[in-house]
Amino acid sequence: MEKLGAQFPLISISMLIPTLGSFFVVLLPERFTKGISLISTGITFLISLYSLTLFDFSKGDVVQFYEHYPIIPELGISLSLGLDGLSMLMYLLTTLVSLVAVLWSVRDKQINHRIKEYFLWFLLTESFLIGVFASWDLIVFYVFYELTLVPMLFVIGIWGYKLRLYSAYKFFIYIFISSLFLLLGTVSLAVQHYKLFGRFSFSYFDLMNNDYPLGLGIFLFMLFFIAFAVKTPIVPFHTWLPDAHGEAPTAGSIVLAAILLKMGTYALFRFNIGLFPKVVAFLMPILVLWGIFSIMMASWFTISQKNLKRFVAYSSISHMGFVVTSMFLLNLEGFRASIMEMFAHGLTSASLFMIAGFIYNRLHSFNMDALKGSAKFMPLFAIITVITAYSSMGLPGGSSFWGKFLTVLSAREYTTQLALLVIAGAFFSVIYMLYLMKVLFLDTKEESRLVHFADIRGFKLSAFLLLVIPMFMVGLLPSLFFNIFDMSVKKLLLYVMHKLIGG
Amino acid sequence: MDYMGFLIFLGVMLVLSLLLISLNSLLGPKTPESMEDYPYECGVPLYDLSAQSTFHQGYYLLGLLLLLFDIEAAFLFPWTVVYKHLGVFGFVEMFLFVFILTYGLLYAWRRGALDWQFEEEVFER
Amino acid sequence: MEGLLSALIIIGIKILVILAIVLGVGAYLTLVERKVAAHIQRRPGPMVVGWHGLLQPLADGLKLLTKEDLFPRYGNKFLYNLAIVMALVPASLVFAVVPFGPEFEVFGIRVKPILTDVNVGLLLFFALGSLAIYAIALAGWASNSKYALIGSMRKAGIVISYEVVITFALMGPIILAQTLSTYSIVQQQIEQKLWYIWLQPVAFVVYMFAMLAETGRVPFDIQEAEAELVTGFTVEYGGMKFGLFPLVEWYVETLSLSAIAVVVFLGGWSPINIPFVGFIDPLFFLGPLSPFVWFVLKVSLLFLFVLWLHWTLPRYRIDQITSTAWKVMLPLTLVNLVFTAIIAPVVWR
Amino acid sequence: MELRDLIGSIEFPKMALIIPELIVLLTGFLIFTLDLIFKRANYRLYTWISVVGYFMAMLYIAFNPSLSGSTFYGLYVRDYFSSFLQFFMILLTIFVLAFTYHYYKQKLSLYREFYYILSFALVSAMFLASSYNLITLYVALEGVSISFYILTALLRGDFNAKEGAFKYLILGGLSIALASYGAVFMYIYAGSLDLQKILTYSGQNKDLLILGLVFFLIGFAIKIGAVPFHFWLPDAYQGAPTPITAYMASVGKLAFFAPVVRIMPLVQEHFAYAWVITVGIISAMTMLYGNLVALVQKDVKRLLAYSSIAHSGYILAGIAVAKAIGLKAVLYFLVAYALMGAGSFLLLALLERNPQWENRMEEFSGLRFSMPWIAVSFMIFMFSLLGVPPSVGFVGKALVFTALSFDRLWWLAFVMILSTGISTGYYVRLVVLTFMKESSKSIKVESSFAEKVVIFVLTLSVVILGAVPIIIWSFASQSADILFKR
Repeated sequence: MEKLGAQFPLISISMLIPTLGSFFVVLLPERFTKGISLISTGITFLISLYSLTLFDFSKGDVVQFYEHYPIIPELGISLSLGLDGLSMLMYLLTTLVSLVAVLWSVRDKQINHRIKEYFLWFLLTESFLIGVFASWDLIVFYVFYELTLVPMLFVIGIWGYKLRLYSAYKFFIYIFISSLFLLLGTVSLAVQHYKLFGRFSFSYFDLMNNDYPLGLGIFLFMLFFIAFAVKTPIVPFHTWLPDAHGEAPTAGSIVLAAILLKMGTYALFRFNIGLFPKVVAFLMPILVLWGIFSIMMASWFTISQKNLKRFVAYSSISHMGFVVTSMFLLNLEGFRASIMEMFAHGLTSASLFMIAGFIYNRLHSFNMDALKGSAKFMPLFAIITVITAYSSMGLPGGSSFWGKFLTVLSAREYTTQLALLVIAGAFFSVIYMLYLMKVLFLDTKEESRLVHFADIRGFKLSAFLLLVIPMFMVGLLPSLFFNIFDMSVKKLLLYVMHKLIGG
Repeated sequence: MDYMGFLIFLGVMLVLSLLLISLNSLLGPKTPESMEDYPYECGVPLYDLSAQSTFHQGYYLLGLLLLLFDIEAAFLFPWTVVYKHLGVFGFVEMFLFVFILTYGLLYAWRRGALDWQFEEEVFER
Repeated sequence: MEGLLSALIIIGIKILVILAIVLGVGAYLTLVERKVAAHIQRRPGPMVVGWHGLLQPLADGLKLLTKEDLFPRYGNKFLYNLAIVMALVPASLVFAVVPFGPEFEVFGIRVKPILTDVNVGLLLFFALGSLAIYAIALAGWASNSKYALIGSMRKAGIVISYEVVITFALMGPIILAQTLSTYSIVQQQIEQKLWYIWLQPVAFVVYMFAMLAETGRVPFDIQEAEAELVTGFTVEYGGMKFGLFPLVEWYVETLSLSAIAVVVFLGGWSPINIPFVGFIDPLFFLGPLSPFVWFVLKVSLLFLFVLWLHWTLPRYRIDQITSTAWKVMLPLTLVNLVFTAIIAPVVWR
Repeated sequence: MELRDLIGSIEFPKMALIIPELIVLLTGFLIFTLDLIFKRANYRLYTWISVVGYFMAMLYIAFNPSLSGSTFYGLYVRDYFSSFLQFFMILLTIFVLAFTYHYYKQKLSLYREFYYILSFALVSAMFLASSYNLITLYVALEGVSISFYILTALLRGDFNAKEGAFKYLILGGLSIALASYGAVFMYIYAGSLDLQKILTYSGQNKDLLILGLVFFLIGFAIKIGAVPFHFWLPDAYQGAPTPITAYMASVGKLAFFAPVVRIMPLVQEHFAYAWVITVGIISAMTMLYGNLVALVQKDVKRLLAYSSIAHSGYILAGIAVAKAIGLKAVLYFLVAYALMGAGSFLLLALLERNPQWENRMEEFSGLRFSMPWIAVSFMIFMFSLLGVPPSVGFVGKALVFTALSFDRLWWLAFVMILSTGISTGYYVRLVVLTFMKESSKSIKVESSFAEKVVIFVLTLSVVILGAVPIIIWSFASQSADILFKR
C-alpha cells in the first residue's frame, strides 16, 4: 500500500492533546477538571474535522498523514501512524464519541466522586483509541488495543453500578486473555516474514506480502480471530459484554459500545481479511453463517432482558453480528455495509446508552417494568429516543438502514437463501427495538409519579444532538461517508481477489 | 613401599589393642552382680536412662571452627613447602589468605563465638 | 626377594623397638611420674614393690589384667571397645614418623632409624592426632554416663582447639625446612646449622602449650578433673581397658609429641646448637651412638618438664582453655607464620 | 609437569577486568573492618560506604561496557553479557539498600552482618555471570547461596524466616550436589571443566553429556525455583525480610539464570532436542503451577513469590529456544523481571513498616486513599507483571512469544497464554482491591527520601523501558550476538 507522508504530525498531535489534558487534570485542582477535559476533547474533535478537510478523498486507499518513528529497528517495530479511508472514519467516530462521553459526564449524577481520576481515564482512552485506529504497526496496534483495557477497567470498577467489581474483573480477564492470542499471532506473522524475507517486520504493509501454507494460515487466522471475536463480540464469546456494558457508568458504556466494539470489527476487517485473504475465502461460509447465527441469538437474548442497559448491550451484539456477516461476504457491497454499520452503530448505541442513563438519573432503575411509559412526559427526550430507535432498527433514513440493506444486497449476490437469512436476522433486530419503544411509550404505570420529570436540556441535550445529527447525515446523505472509505475498501477487495486468483 | 612399615605397624597395633581389650575377660574373675554395670552416678536410680541427650552448643561451634581452620590449614601446607620458589607473588597470596583467615577469627571473636561456656544468662522479668 | 626379606626384618626390628617404647617405657613412665610427683611434694612415693618401688608398674599391670570385665548397662558395646582401639592405635602410630637418629650402616645394610620416612610425615602426624578426637568422643558417648559424656566433650573441645594451634604452629618450621618429612626437617636443621627453636620461639611455646592440652596434662586437665568428674570420660571403663587410656594419653602421646617437638624445634638427634656458631657435642666420646643419646636426652627433658608442670600448677576452666587457644595461641601462630614467611629467605640464604 | 614449570607458568591476572568485583569485595571488607573496630555499629555510615562502593563499580562497568577478555587461566570471563548483567545487579542492590535500614529497625532486627554479607552475595552473583568454568560457577553459586541462606534468616524471632531459610538451605544443598554431579559427568565426558569445551567437544559417549547437562540444569532449576524443584521458594521468599526477598527476586534471579543463559549458544545439534524438551516441559510446569497456586494465595508476599516462580517459567520458555532471538528475549525478560520483582517486593517492604500491616490481600483495599502514589506505583508493577503494554513485562512476553514462534513451539506458547490468563486473576484482583474497594482502616507509612526516589525510578523505568524498549534491547541484542559469535 502506498503511503503519503504527513507535512505536519497531525495524528500525533491529536493523540497528545488528550494526554496533555490528562496531565493538567492531575496537576490542577478539581474545579478545572471538567473544563480541561471538555476543551481537550473538543480540540481533538476539531482537529479530526480539520484533518477531514485535508484528506484527499480521491486517494482514499492511500495511507495519509503518515508518520514513522522507529522503536526497535532490528525487529522492525516502529510507531507508524496514518489514516486511510477506513481509519479516517473510525478516527472521526472516536473523537466524536469521546467528546459526547465527556459532555455527558459533565452533568452525570453517577460521577460524584474521584472526578479527577474519571476524566483522566476518559482522556487517556481517547488517546489510546486514536492510536488503535491510526497505527499501521501490528505491535503498536496491540499496545494501544491492550491499553484501552486499563482505563475501562477503572471506569467500570469505580463508577459503575452494583456489580461493578465483578464486571470489571470479567471484562478485563476476557479481553486480556483473548488478546494474548493476538499477541502470539502478531509475533508469529513477523517471524513468518523473517523466514520469508530475512528480516523481522511488524509493519502492516510488509506483512501483507507474507504468504502462508493454508494450514499455518488457518492457525494464524484463528489466533487473530479469537481475539477479535471476543472483542467484537460474536455470540459464544459475548458473555463479558452485558456485564461490562450493563454495569459501566453511562459514559463508559458509550465509549465501550461505540468505539471499543468497533476496535474488534475494525481489526477483523483490517487484519483478518487484509492479511489472510486465502484463509478468509476458504472459511467464508462458516464465518458468514456464524455471523448470522450471532445476530439471531443476540436478538433473542435481547428480547428476554429485563434490565434496560443489558437490553441495549445485547442489541449491540446483534448489530455487531451484521458487521461481521457482511464483512465476510467478501464483496464490495458487503464491505461497504460492514463499515457503514460500524459507524452507524457507533452513533445509535451511544445514543441508546445515553437514553438508558438519562432514565436512570430520573428513576434510579434500569428495570424495564419500572420504566414503563417514562418517555411520555419528556417530549424532547421522547423525540430523540424515537429517532435513535428507528435509526437503530434500520428504517430507511435511519443510520442503520444502509448497513442492513447493503448486507442483504451483498448476500443476494451469493444466493437468495442467504439473503433471506440475513433478512430474518434484521427482522429480529426490529422486533426488540419495537419492544423497547413499546415499553417506553405505550405501557403505562402510575402516571402521577412520573409527571414531575424535568426534560432533557443543556449539556446532555448537546451531547444527544452531536449524535443525532450525524445519524441523519448517515441516513440521508450516505454518499458523504461512502466517499471517505470507498477507495480503500475497493483497494482491499482488489487485493483480496488478486491474492485469490494469483496465489 | 614407603608405607609398608607403617601398614605392618598398623596391623600389629590393631591386633595388640584387640588383645589388650580381651585380656580382662580372659583373665579377670567373673562374679556377676545385679548393679555392677549400672552407670556411675550418685547411687540413686537414674532419672534418665540415656545420657546421650543434649550438650552445650558451644561444642558444635568449636567443631565448626575446627573444620574451617583445618581446611584452611590444608590449603596452606602445600604453600609452605613450595614457598621458596614462589617469591613475592607467593608471599602476597599467602598474606591475603592468612589475612582473610584472621578476619574470620576476629569476627568469631568479636561476635562472642569463643566465649561460650559461661555467658550470662538473661532472665526476662 | 632378598631385599624384601631384609626390609621386612628391618621393619620388624623397628616395630619391636617402638613397641618397647610404647608399652615398656610407657608403663615405666608411670613409675617415673609417681616418683617425680612424690619428690616434688616431698614424699617418697611407691617404695614397697621392689627396690624403691621399681616393680610397681608390673604389679599395677597385673592388677589391671585380673579385674572383672565390666560394661556399662546402657552403653554401646561396639563403640565402647572401638574407642580403645582408636585411642591406642593412632597414638602409637605417631612413632612411625619419628626419626631416632641419623642413617647408619650395620652388616652392610643402610638403616634409617625411622619406620616410615615419607615426604608427608608431618601430615601423617596431624592426621593421626586428629583421630585421637574420635577415641575421646566415642568413649564418652558409648559409655552413656553423664560424667563420661561431659568429660569427653570437654576433652574433645580442647583437642579440637589445640589441634588447629599445633597445625599452625608447625607451619613456620615447615617453611624454613621446605619439607614435610620429619627426617628431612632434622637434616635441614643440621645443614642450616640452626635449631628452629631459635627462630621460632613463639611457635615452640605455643606448641608446648598445645602439647599439654592435647595430652590432658595440668594445667589443661579439665577433662579428668578428679575432684569433679571422677576421671572424666574413662569413668565407665575398667581393668586393662581403663589402664590403656592414661597410658596412651599421659605417656604415649606425651612422648610422641615431645619427640615431634624435638624433631621440629630442637634439631632431632643433633647435639647442642648455638646460633652463628654451629653444633657443639659434649658427648663426642660416645661416637656413633651420640645422636641417639642426644635424642633420648632431649625427649626425656621435655617429658620431665611436662611432669614438673603437672605437679606444680593449678588447672584452668574449660572456657579459659579453649579461649586461650583461639584468642591467644591462634593469633600468635598466624603472626608467627607471616613473620616466618618474611625472614625465611635469610635462613635459606 | 614439573613444579618449576608450573610455577613458571603463573601469569599475572589482568586486573582491569575484575575491577568491579574487586571494588565490591573491598567495600564489603571495609565495612567488615569497621565493624570489627567499632563497638557500636554506625548503620548510616555502612549504608553510605556500600552505596558509594557499588556506585563506583557500576560506573566502571558503565564507562567500559565493551571491556572483554578472560583471565585467571580462563576461570573468569568478562564480556558484554556479563557487564550487562552485572550493571543491573549492582544497580538493584543499591536500590534494595535504600529500604533496608528502616525496615530492619522497625522489625528490631538490625544486624551489621547484613551489610557485608550483602556485598559478598553481590560479588558472588557477579562472578556467576562471568564464567564458563564449572569450578568458578560452583564457588560463586555457593557464595550466593550461603549469603542468601543467612540473609533469609535475618529476622529476629520470626518463625517463618527460620523455616524458610532452613528449607532453602536443605534444597540449596541438594541443588549444589546435583549441579556438581552434573559437572562430574560432563568432566568425564570431555575431560575439561570449561563449559565451552565440554559442549563443543565431540566425544563418543553422548549419553554421559546429556546426563551431566540434565543434572547440571536441575541443580540450577532448584535455585531458580522451577517446578517441581520449587518447594523452598515460597517459604524462603515469604520468610525472608522483604527487602531481601526483593533482592532474591531481582539479583538472585539474574545471577542464577546467568550461567544457564550463558550456555544457550553452546547447545549443539545432537542434544538440542533433549534441551528443548527438558527445558520446555519444566517451563510449562513452572508457569502453570506458579500461576495456579498464586491464584489461591491470601498472603500477598507469598502470592508474589509464586508469581516469581511463574516468571521463572516464562524465562525458561525463552531458554528452551536456544537461538539468538531466544537469548535476546530471555535477557530482556530477565532484566524486566528483575526490575518488576524488585519494585513490587520493595513496595511491600515499605508497607510492612506499618505495624498493622500483615500482607493480607484485603489490606490493599483503600490503599489508593491513604497512599495514592504508592498505589499508583503498585498498580504499574502489577500491570507490568501481568504484561499490559507499554511495560517491560509486556515487551518481555512479546519477545518470548517471538522466540517461541520462531521455533514453532506452539504448545509452549499456548501454555504460556493459558498461564498468563490465569495470572490475570490475581494481579487484577490486587489492582481492583487497591483502587476500587474502600476500607475503614487507613494505613500510612512515612517513607524516606531515598525510598521515594527508588520507587519513583523503578516505576518510571518499568514504563519507560517498556515504551522505549530499544534502551535495553540494544544491549541485550548486542550481548546475545557476541555470545553467539563466540
